[in-house]
Amino acid sequence: MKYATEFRDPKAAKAVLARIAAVADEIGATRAAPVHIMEICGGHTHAIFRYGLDKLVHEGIEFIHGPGCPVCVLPMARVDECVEIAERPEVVFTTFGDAMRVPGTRKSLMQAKADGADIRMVYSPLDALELARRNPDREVVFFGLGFETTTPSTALAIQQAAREGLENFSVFCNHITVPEPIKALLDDPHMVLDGFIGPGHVSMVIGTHPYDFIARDYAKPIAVAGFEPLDLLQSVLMVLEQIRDGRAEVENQYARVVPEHGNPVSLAAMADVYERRPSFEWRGLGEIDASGLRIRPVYAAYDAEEKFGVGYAAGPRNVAEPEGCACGQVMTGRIKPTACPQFGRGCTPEMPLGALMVSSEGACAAYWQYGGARATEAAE
Amino acid sequence: MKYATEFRDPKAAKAVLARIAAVADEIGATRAAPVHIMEICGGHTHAIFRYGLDKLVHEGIEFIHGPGCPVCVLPMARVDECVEIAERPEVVFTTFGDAMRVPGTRKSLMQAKADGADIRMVYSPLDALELARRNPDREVVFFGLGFETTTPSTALAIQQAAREGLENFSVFCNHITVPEPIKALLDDPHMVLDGFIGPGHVSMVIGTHPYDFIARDYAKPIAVAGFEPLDLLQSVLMVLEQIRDGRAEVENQYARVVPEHGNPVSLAAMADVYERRPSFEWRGLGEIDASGLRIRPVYAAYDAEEKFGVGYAAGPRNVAEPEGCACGQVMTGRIKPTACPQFGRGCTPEMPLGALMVSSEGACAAYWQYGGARATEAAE
Amino acid sequence: MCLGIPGQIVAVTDETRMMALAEVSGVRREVNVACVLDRPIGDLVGEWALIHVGFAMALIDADEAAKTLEALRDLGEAQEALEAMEAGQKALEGQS
Amino acid sequence: MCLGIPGQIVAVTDETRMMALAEVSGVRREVNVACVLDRPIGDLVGEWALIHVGFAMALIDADEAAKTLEALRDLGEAQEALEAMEAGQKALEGQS
Amino acid sequence: MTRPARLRDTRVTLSHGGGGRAMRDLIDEVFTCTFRPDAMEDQARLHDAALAEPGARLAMTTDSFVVTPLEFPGGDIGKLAVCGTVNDLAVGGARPLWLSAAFIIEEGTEVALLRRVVASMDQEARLAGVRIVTGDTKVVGRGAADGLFVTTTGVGVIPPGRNIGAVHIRPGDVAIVNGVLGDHGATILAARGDLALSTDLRSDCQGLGHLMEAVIAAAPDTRAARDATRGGLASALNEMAEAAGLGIEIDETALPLRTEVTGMCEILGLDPLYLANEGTLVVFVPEDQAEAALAAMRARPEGSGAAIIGRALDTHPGQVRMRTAFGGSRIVDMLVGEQLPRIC
Amino acid sequence: MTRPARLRDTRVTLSHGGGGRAMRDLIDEVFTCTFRPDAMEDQARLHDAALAEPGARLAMTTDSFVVTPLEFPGGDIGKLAVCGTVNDLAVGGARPLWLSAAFIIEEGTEVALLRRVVASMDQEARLAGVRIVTGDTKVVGRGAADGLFVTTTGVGVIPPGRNIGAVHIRPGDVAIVNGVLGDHGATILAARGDLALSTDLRSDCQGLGHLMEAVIAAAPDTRAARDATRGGLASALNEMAEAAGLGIEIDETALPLRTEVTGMCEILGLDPLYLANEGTLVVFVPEDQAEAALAAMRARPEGSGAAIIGRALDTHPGQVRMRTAFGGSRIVDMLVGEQLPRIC
Ligand code: SF4
Ligand code: SF4
Ligand SMILES: [Mg+2]
Ligand SMILES: [Mg+2]
Ligand SMILES: [Mg+2]
Ligand SMILES: [Mg+2]
Ligand SMILES: [Mg+2]
Ligand SMILES: [Mg+2]
Ligand SMILES: [Mg+2]
Ligand SMILES: [Mg+2]
Ligand SMILES: [Mg+2]
Ligand SMILES: [Mg+2]
Repeated sequence: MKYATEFRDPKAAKAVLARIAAVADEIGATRAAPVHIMEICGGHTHAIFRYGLDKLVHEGIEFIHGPGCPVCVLPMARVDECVEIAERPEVVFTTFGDAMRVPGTRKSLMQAKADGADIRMVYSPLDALELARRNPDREVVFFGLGFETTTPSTALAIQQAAREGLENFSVFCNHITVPEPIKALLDDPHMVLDGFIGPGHVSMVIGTHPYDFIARDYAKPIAVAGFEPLDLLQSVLMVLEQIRDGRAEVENQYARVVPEHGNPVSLAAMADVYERRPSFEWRGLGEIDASGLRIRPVYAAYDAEEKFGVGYAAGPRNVAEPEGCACGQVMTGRIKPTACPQFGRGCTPEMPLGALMVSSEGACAAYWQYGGARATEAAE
Repeated sequence: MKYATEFRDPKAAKAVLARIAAVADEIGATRAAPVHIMEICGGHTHAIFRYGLDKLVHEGIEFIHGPGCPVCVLPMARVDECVEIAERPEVVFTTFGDAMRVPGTRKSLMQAKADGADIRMVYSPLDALELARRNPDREVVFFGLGFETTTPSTALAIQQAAREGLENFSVFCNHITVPEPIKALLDDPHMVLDGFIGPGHVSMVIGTHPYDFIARDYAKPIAVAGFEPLDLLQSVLMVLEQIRDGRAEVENQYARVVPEHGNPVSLAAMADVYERRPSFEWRGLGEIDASGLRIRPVYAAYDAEEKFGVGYAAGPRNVAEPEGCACGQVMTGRIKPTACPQFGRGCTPEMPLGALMVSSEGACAAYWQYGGARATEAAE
Repeated sequence: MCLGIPGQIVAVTDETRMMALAEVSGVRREVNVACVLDRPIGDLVGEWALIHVGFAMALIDADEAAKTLEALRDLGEAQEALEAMEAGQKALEGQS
Repeated sequence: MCLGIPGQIVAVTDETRMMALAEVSGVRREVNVACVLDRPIGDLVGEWALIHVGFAMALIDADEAAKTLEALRDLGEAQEALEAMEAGQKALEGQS
Repeated sequence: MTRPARLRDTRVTLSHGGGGRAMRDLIDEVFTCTFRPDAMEDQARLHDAALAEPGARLAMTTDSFVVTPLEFPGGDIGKLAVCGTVNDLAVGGARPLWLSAAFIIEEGTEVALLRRVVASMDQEARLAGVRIVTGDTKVVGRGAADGLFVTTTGVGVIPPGRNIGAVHIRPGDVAIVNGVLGDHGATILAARGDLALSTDLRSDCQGLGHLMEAVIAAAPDTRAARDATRGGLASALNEMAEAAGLGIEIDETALPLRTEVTGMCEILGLDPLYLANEGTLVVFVPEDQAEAALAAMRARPEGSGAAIIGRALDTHPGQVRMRTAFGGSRIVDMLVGEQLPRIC
Repeated sequence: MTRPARLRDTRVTLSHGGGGRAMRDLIDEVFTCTFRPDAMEDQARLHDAALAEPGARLAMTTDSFVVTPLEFPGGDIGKLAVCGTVNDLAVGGARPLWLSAAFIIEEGTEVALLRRVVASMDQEARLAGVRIVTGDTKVVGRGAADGLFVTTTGVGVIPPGRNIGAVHIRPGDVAIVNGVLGDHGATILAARGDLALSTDLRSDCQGLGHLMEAVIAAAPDTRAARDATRGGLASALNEMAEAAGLGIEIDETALPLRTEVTGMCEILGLDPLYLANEGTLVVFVPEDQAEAALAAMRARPEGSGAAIIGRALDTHPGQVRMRTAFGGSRIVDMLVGEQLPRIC
């Protein structure tokens, strides 16, 4: 695979790992006093475990898993609303596979489907649009979920629906943005973070400037990174070198895909279709100002919140998180999944308490699936 | 079973059979020169074969099977219309089981169901009504089929739908009447008929007077009969005695169920809901004046012909009967099923050419199922 | 045509819609009794009716049924007498 | 988050709806190319794009990719040199 | 298996069919914990001395069960699936040994229902003296199956020298049934609810293995037997007449019928000879062993309603005729399709 | 059977399931005319000398097949149903002898499709050297099944002295697969059409009986084998590790994978280790017989892509680990449910 295989070369990795080790030693990072680098993006978390990078890098580097898994940060109340919409008899509820197993208060979408709701997994909002065209007598609702990477596709789908005058298509918009929660984390006096790996695919859309505040206001280094293992290692090295040099900059490791100013078409579509909500609730982080998007009134016909009178705008919804779960703390990198009292006990992939255990990008899922936890237990 | 078992007593039958034989001898009936008695009703045809009465009675009596099977007399075009209505995506087509296997030009309802049409068998028009109540988003169409026995039930169902204001229920009305085709048969110079067994359940609704013309105008005896074997045998005896005595009267063998003037509630409901069509097409008999019923304009909302623009009123529809079939002649008693060139060859219950081969009351089906044909072939 | 079966009305189920429970050999089904409602609906319980497509189409007249059976029985007796006579005659004529 | 995969645009399928066929290792799917339409749609054929949820979200810059790989290669060479140096030094110091 | 229960879903989801841990949990905690197969391999490894006897033959039969509703008076799909396959072995003279059971489960099916079905299979298997030795589960999406389908395959052994089959019927042989006809078919018709009929009927669903062994012991020259399932007694007899190349005559007055079944047939215009049974067989024995066979049947609960209903004849080969109660005679043909409720 | 064809319907209707003549016609003219069972009885009566050998055991296995679409590049549900059950017998060391086949058919299914499926079953059975000896058909209403489900049950014989099973795996034993992984799963994902992906992939669906015999001949101490169907190689290895009480380590760079499969996995965020196969097995042999086993596989077309992929270890019992191409190591756990296409 062009643009992928080259960035998985183990020989090149050896060199980068050696450089990382050298720089880490230079700045005195040790297992006891590690450098804390947060990979914001769940995709990066996934790659770290898939390639075993956490065990390959110098022991003085500790990855802190950030809140960049759009499924994991969704409060249970949002999942409950999905289920409610999906259970309406006229609705065909479409969603990415990622959201299927996320537990709601009563049930997950997977369970709602088993109970009879018409729920279909799609690969693209375009597939949901096509379903709407083919089923004019049904209400096709698309679960709009994700950060800035995914947001343009939903916006473009809504614009397309409007052009075609489709009346039975709407989006349940739960799109969120990356910079605001990062700011919230940086404002948290309990967090110890020495640098960041920035989400490359978000920057493909919004560019690198939205992270300027990290370097400028908080004096932390950040490298916007691709998703192949060499991309990640190179970014770690960039961050370490910034630390060593006393710099705090926004560097772009992923220049083959990320333009400095992002993608103008995507940005225009987002600006056309969405506006910021005053605030939005994040699991583990609480309400964060201006961190969520909603559909503009001019596109109200495509807004499932308007159509069905549910969702964030419909008013507060107090849904208690499951007892004893530490999802919020794991989500924000305060503790490792294994430190959650429920990990592997009350909470397993078969019967999850939190989305983190079933999302493919969830830290708990990664620890479970790739043995982050059990590998440590087993005798090697 | 009260009112049934008593009328199936073989000992009593022996006596009636002996009396029949005595009277038949008296009037000189022989196998070569038999008395021709038409049982108008397909139910009687069915009972004759089920109990083997044709072989039990004196050989000088020949049963001529009449046109009283509502499924058999329907031209193929009507079945085609049923299929067309049933194939509309919004329609739930409901029918008595009797009509399921009747061949249309393209397919039977059974085949249309296999091809995806939503077709359901019901026991009663009330069940169709209930389906309409439970499926407000579907159009429930009931196939109104049958003679005067069945007609009141459809009328009462339409009245009930009107009372409830049900908007998704309609009847595809193909109800027909008994006296008119009898008159047509009696007017046919080629028919040799010495007497009639009258359909008891039709008379339960319309009484016995509608048959007065048979005795009065055509000087033929008739006995309105019940459906148990003793009922039938007693009626045969009544007809024979009339012949012997030179009488031509309308006698009522089935007085336990048939009131002279019929059932006033049923008659009122029919008069309220239906009006006579100027004429209606019968398979094998062609157009017969005033022999069919249609729904009055005041109930047009419940008339599937109006709702879907199909049916007899929509204009003539020339559908050729299958080649080589003799359905019309068998239907009108001109020939026996075994004389049809297709019987057992091109036409079997598995792959019927005519309704007569698959209706439980069809003469061909009775000959096939109860061995009327093959019993003669087999060495005894 | 028109399969009809004697069933006994055993209970009223819905007076407004004129529905009652009919029983045929232990099998029960709700039927419409509009056509036989010549009396208060409750008084139909115990009556026998002719059931067709979920409607009680006629009440069965027990007297008439008895009369028909009587006629059949008479016929039987007449026939037996006749046969006895014939048998006697044959015996007289020496035909075993 | 946001699984994205490099794919090559191999054909235009619907100019009006801005749809083209993208191929990833022999697997083809129709994708929307609105976001990368910086030229006539036909000229996209042959380009590599980053595909996400059925949209081509960015064109992949071959030069930048080469530069990144170059930097990694340099790192590798530097490292080899370093190791060779260290090895030499160790040899000099008599440590096998 | 003392580990804590991991299956906490109340309904089956597609996850339970994915080949992963959820599937394993479902299989462990619903199926194998009851059936207790010997090993974890996906095949059973079996031995039975009777199979090695010279002249012994192995019998194998399979049936899929697709009944609606899944539970009904007198049984459920699991009981049917065990009895049906045990009976297909037994009527051929085989001693049932082992069953496999494959389950196709619709997404959304209640786990509690599965547990009841499995328990009922286990119970029937014990009664029949067979073991359920291997199995399979598949989960299909909502609307892709009607709740639950069960396919059982049975393996048994036919002892040396035992030859039971319709080709062995001889003219004069006597036909015996073990009980009333049509209970299962009538029960299911009523239980479906769409005809709005209610009755106190129960399915006759039962295993017939022990009954068959008793009959063979009492009538060593038992010719043939068949369970009168789909298509009813009429179809079973027609198949036997055809295979034997003989005629069969039955006597309407001898047919054991329950009043309610007759009633339902009258209402719907059906013929009880074509109604399905699930615990009713017809056996042909030589005339001089008929009373012994009848007595052996009647001595068992499954045969308490046994009756001689007819005999084989060398006239009208391949045909089944019935002397009617009324004194006539008619052909009892095979049905074409299924019997449809009718009004005329 | 030279009588004229009676089955003239082009689609199956409920009549074909009613137990009457229409059903007989369907069975005669679609199924038994191809499978040609020995007798008309509803059970097969079988004999095979190998079963009577002292120490021989009978193997029995069953699977229901529910694939959508019913026909796909490289196979159809019938081919799957024969290969799948033959393979379940073969991987346990049994020589497949007989199959039963039970069909659940949705009303409206094309008769021509049934004929194609039956022909493909017949062909696969011949290739595998097994006979389809008994069967069943059921017809369910529209929407009560997804076209066609096929359940096959297989009976085979395990020769005396042959003991193949995961419990026999020893540390140091070598794991070999016979070819590329995930072709079937990826083909089906694409063939369903709802993800709008197109590829030139074909299912790997094939019988593995002859291959297994070749492996056992070449590596007489073959320990265990498993076909990596639902849940893929990862699930098969996890089950074996658990049953053996050993660890298993595989090498990512050694896994045979087709480019298109990798591509589809990248697009949908799937892991090829969990994709289903239908003609791929993993076998454990002693280290000193590994090359012989590999050569024996490669000598056959079903094994031309064979590769050594890993080995059993006495560390981390019950766990499967993978050395990644990148030099790391990770646990390859069992999946929970099925793999879902994902975007993040
Ligand atoms: S183990 Fe479960 S409960 Fe604990 S943090 Fe992870 S997802 Fe939440
Ligand atoms: S045998 Fe067939 S074609 Fe001939 S009259 Fe009867 S139904 Fe018509
Ligand atoms: Mg069977
Ligand atoms: Mg059976
Ligand atoms: Mg299986
Ligand atoms: Mg269902
Ligand atoms: Mg009948
Ligand atoms: Mg199996
Ligand atoms: Mg298998
Ligand atoms: Mg069967
Ligand atoms: Mg379907
Ligand atoms: Mg994964």
